[in-house]
Amino acid sequence: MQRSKQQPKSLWQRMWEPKDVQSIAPAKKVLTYIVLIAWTFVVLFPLYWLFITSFKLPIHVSDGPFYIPFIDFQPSLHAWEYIFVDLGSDTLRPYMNSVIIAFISTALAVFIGSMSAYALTRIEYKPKVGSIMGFIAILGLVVYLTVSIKMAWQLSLSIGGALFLMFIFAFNKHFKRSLNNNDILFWIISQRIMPPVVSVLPIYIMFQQSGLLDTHFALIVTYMAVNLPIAVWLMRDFFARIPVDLEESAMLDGASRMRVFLTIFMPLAKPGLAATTMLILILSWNEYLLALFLSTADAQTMPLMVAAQNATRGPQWWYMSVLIVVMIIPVLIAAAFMGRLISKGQLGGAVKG
Amino acid sequence: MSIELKGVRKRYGSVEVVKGVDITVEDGQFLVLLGPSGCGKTTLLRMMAGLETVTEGKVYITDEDVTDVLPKYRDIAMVFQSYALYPHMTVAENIGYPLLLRKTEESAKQKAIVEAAEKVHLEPYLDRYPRQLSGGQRQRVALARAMVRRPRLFLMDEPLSNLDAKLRGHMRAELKHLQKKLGVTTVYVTHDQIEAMTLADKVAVIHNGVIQQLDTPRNIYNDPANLFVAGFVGSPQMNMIRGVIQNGRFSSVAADVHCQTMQDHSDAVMGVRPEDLTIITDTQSSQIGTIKARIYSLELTGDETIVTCSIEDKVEQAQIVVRMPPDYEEQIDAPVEIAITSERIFFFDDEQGSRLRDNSEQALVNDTAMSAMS
Amino acid sequence: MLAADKEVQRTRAPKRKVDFRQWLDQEAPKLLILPTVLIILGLAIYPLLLSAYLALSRFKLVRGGFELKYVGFRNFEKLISGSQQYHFVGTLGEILLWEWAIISVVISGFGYWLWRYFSGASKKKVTIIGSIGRLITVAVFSVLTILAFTVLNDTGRPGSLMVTLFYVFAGVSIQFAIALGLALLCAQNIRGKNFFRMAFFIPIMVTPVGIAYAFRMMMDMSQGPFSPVWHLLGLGDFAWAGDAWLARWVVLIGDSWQWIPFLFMVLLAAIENQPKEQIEAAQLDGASSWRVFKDITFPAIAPVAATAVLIRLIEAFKIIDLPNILTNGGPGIATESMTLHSFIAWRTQDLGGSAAVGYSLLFIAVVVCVSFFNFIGQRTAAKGA
Amino acid sequence: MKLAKMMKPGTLKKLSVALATTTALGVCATQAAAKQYDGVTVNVMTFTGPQIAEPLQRHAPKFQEMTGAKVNIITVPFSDLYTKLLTDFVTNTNSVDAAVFAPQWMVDYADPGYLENLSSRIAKDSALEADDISGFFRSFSTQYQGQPYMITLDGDFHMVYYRSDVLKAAGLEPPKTWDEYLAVAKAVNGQDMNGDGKADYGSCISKKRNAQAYWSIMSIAGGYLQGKGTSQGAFFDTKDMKPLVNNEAFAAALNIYKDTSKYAPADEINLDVGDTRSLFISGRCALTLDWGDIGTLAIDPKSSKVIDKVGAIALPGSKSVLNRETGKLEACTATSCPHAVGGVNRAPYAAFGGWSGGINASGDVKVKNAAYDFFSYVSQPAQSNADVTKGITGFNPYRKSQFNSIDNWVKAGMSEEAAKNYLGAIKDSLNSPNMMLDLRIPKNQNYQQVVLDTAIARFLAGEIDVNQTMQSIEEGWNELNEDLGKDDQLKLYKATLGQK
Repeated sequence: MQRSKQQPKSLWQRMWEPKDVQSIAPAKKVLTYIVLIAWTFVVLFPLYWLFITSFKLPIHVSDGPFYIPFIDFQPSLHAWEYIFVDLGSDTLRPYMNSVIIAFISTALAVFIGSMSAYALTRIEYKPKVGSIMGFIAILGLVVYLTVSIKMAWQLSLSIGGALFLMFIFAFNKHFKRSLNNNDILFWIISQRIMPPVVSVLPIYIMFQQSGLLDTHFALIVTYMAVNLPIAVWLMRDFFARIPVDLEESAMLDGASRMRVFLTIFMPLAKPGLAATTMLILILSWNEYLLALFLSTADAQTMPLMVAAQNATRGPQWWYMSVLIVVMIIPVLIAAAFMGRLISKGQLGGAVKG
Repeated sequence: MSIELKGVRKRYGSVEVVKGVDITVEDGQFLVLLGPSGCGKTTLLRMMAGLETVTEGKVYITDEDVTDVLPKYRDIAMVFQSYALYPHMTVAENIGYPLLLRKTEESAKQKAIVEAAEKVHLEPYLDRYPRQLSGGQRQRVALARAMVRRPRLFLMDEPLSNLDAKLRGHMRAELKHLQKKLGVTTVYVTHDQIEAMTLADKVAVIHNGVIQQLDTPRNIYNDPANLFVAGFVGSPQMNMIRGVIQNGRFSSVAADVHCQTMQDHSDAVMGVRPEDLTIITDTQSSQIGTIKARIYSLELTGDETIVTCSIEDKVEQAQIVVRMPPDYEEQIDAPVEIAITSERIFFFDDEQGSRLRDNSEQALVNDTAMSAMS
Repeated sequence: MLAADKEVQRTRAPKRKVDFRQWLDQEAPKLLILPTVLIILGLAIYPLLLSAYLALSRFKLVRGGFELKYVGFRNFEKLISGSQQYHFVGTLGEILLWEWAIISVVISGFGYWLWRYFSGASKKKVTIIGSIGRLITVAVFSVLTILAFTVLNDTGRPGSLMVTLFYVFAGVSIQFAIALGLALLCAQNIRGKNFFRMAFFIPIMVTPVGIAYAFRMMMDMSQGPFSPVWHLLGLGDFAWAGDAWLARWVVLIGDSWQWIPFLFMVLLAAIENQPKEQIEAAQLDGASSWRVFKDITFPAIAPVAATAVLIRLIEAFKIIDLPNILTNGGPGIATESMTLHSFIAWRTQDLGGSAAVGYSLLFIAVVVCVSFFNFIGQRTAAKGA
Repeated sequence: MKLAKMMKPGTLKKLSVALATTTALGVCATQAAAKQYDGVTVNVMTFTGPQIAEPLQRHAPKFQEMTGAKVNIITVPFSDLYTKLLTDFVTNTNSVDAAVFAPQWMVDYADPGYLENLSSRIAKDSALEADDISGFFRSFSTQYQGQPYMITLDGDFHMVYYRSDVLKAAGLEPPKTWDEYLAVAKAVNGQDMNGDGKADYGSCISKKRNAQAYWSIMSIAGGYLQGKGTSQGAFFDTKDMKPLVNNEAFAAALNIYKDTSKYAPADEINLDVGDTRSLFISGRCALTLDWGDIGTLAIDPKSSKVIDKVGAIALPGSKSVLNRETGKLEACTATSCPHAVGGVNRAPYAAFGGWSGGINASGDVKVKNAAYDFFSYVSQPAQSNADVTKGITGFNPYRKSQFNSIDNWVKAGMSEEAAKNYLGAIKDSLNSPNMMLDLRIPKNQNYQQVVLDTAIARFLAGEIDVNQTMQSIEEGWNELNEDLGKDDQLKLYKATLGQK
């Protein structure tokens, strides 16, 4: 076969073609850096602006824009003072609430979610369509009884429970169709699609009835519930990649399922756990709508504090900035800590379809 | 097309993995780079492909300096250890991908795909996805993909190592057949010396980034250049016994061997292949030399029995392996006497690993090397 | 050795007497999944049913409490054809001839897809669930297509439904494109990779409420940090907040700023997870970097990308903080998403209306997400496995 | 520290002798009850400050010292306060014992019986000096169906503020009609009003959706809609509950409202009342429409650049008024506008009605008493007279004594002239026989914050024209009337206007 000798490269070619495989073409490299640095600016500039705004006096904001402290404007600690000295415990309380609620609910969601994820990867479930339909019908009946007939919820719930048990034993045999693990999984994840506005009032009433409104417990349970689907979904993919031999050998050695899960699966899925934890932590740390309704004073969280800085006197940018800046810190620390556990590529593996 | 490496070196930071290699592969030749893992053989191959930069030295393909040429311009096909098949493409699409990139006309492309598939017996599987194929079939897809565009050069990076033993033997034959039929220059990397011996026109044994010996398989086996080559090539391994050469005799704790032409050497290693040994009864004797040993284990392979014996060495307990007829039987721990049956004994320097030769032998080696080249 | 094994057996034997433990182990399959099922039933299904009831009733305060009056589908009628039509569906405009042409092309496309399924041309088994699912998908997407043309032309105006779909589809595609681009750049062998990776991840950690306020500052044309730029461009006295589409884009920019990091991290990880040899093989075959991306990298990361996009889709439907704080849904109702619509109705005790909007959102989100999951997610997963 | 400053004897000395004695009495009265409230905790909810919440938080420790009752101030964002309270009441959660909220919302809370009727307590409470509270607040704003449910803590009135220096320099008079308002805005628009070299604006009115912008349109429309005195009402025809929003008068108001945008910042449509306030006090606007807050904010040296450059007037009016029979706008006559001055019919709008405290009816008697005493304490002249002069409190004057004691204001940093002008504008509004009352019928939030606000927002955004806007409001209001029972609503509407 006839092949021409290599042509001398033009300048254009040399710019767009790498010298060798290990390097990047000069023009491409320049472009890459331009884009990456530009995006770094896009990402960091709003944060920088928040940061310096927290040191600005109102007059600096309304006369603005001022960019560089000490040169453009004389920074002042007034906003930090207001938030941490004047408000003092009024800032600290929501802050601690946020920390407690976000971290505990995340830990619970990840643990319970992992448990179910493990079960869904290793155990085959066959829930009967009939019993599910029956259950939903009975739940509907309970709702109807409570809301429409104004029956006490305890009573209607027990009626529903009794009916369901009767139903299970009496009719379940007649339903042949059953669902599989994928159906269960999709059912779980579909719960995440529901906008919180739809469910917040019933949840409010539930906690109000049980006297748990405005407690850490209420928020922890609710956050755990809304984030559970994500935990199940992500963890399932991690577990699916752990070889079956491992647990089989452990089970032959006499370990119980729970033990296998705790001592084999959890440690092996550490990177996945870290990635999932991070995502859920971020979601619960920043949640606003549910917190708004389920907390009044004692359990108020930080996003409410931030939102509240928009008063009738106009948004208090300086106070707000302080709060936003201090709100990022715990998540950053958590991210740095988790980051060490998340080895390269684990998050990608986590969401493998 | 020939490929030539001149003084090629590769450094990663301060670690040098290829330390000045010169190789020439003639047109149509099948060269195998043989060496243990980590010896730099894959790096060498990747430098030929252009997938690694060359720190120092030059790479020529048919006299054209391609040292700084990107892989895509080198017109090389490579088969990877993992096959690197595209999982989202069917077998046909995988094979046809190089042609797609060359914008080959559709009908010609289809023809070429079918032809390539025929050569590796894959016609029934053209519509399947790689995950639906067995290991051997995947391997053949990778081969077909490499062949389909008739490259100047085939590079293969341990292509058979993921296959089971039986399939490996089969594929080896196929590979050799195809390479000869197509006549494409091929460089093949492996750590398996049987593959090297069976496939190669020439073998380059590499260790620590340096070519230890570049020769025909026959010469590599019959005339290893040094202790490393001698030990690496051959299965079961060559037996090594440490001792002293003195007055035309090699003596060790358990061994006593004649070697009239050798000069005296105080730290010598004697190498002898298992097939050149036999266990003798008290009544027999050896012209060349004997070794005293005890039976350690017996392994019947079918056509022969591999006998492992333990001996006293100069330094430590050692083992030597003897090939015996399949009907040979003996108790474990029984003391035996092993006779050397052939003149094919090699001596090395224990420290340097270099071959110890006498003058006449030296001349002989040169002669055979010359004849092999021509 | 054998004796020792027996020892082990013997020491283990008494364990069997601990019935509770054994029962626990036997029932482990159920116990493992029970907490999740109970929590979801209690905090998702039960509220959902209660809300369903709300959506069908009118909430009214009366002396000594409140009253829920069953009104059937009146709340939905109000949204779709009644007094809230402009708000939810949008102001319907006239569809021009050429628009009809596009609509009919799109719908016949859906029709062809259905036909392929039912005629067996797509080589898929025809099942009842599959048929119903496809019929619903086609119906919903056809209606949405017609609606898009009706409300997005000069004579019509989009309501919260179409605005939400704009945020979802435009938002997710833009975010995906940018995240993919950044991930590809970051996956290269460049210095400072780790710095970029870390920096790009930060926005997702900022609370959405905070992001919304930060972007209000950013987008302030007169006192914001970029005001000199706007002045220079002669736009100093220009207001994005007064223009419906600009305001929507500003909301989208804020949303993208927050969510690109998520997609970026996932895609970057997927790219780096990809076997290097596949790329090298393609390079040897003479593929340009674009071809490598198009033919090798993208198909390889597609399953991961599909799942990430699905997660993103789910969250995108719930967008509320940004439009709420940036514009309060204004100008007019231009930036109002369905969740915000629902929230505003909720805030003024129109609980029925609020639940009705929420349910409509749930329905559309489920159809879109399930369609995506089944018809795109599955396909990429099947090919990429 | 702040408390000490506030209680400085100097402040008290300046007060009239009569006031001083009654204050002392009030403190004594509450002190006598000290033992009674030991161990009582009162949770008071309001929106996140510093406005409103700040004075409450500041007074709470002192109150505890005197009475033993611990007062917790719980704050939630303004936009969520209404729902938060309602949900708390409706679900019987009762985590809130008392709240400071907009009196307009009282209708929805008082009607189902969630709020405590305060009439007997007020009657017994001499320290509150209820008579000193301006009649509007005392007998309209805090009452529902003739019964008081709240205690006024803040006086709120929509007024027009102008930059006295800018208008003077341009040789312009403060506007008396809305047409003049536009003319003034046009004349000064584009001038540099704060010396930063940038062009400033003729008018800034908060027009952001889902905020407090819906009050503004009614402030403008008032003068066109209501001519025959307060009891005529400006929202519905008292004959048949027909909304007064689809006629020439409302169209005129809409046009004025939209035209003000021509002389306003480009993003006015996205400014809420906080934004326009900070624009005005940083000297960037010549005119604005706002509550009493600007008066005190403008004298705050920390943020204001317009100290002593601000004037206030009661809302401008119109020279023609709506004929409700024909829906046409007709020139003012003695019969159609009996209260017109110089041919101009003004209808000062008592928008919002001032933040007031209400008490949860289902609480413990002791808690309710303590909550009442706390509100009373904050409202007593000794506390409130100083509070209303400070911008940060968000409290605006509502007591007769506050309007009369100029000294107090001068002390706070206003020039005497400015104080007279500011207080005069409020007094003018309060005393106007044609004052326009707020909508106080059930679900008024839906009428105003949902239907009216949305339609106005769409109108400003150019989504719909004047006629469509009016139609949409009319339809929305009619729909609500139908839903809630037109006759019931009419009855309640007439009751709030004092009609039988």
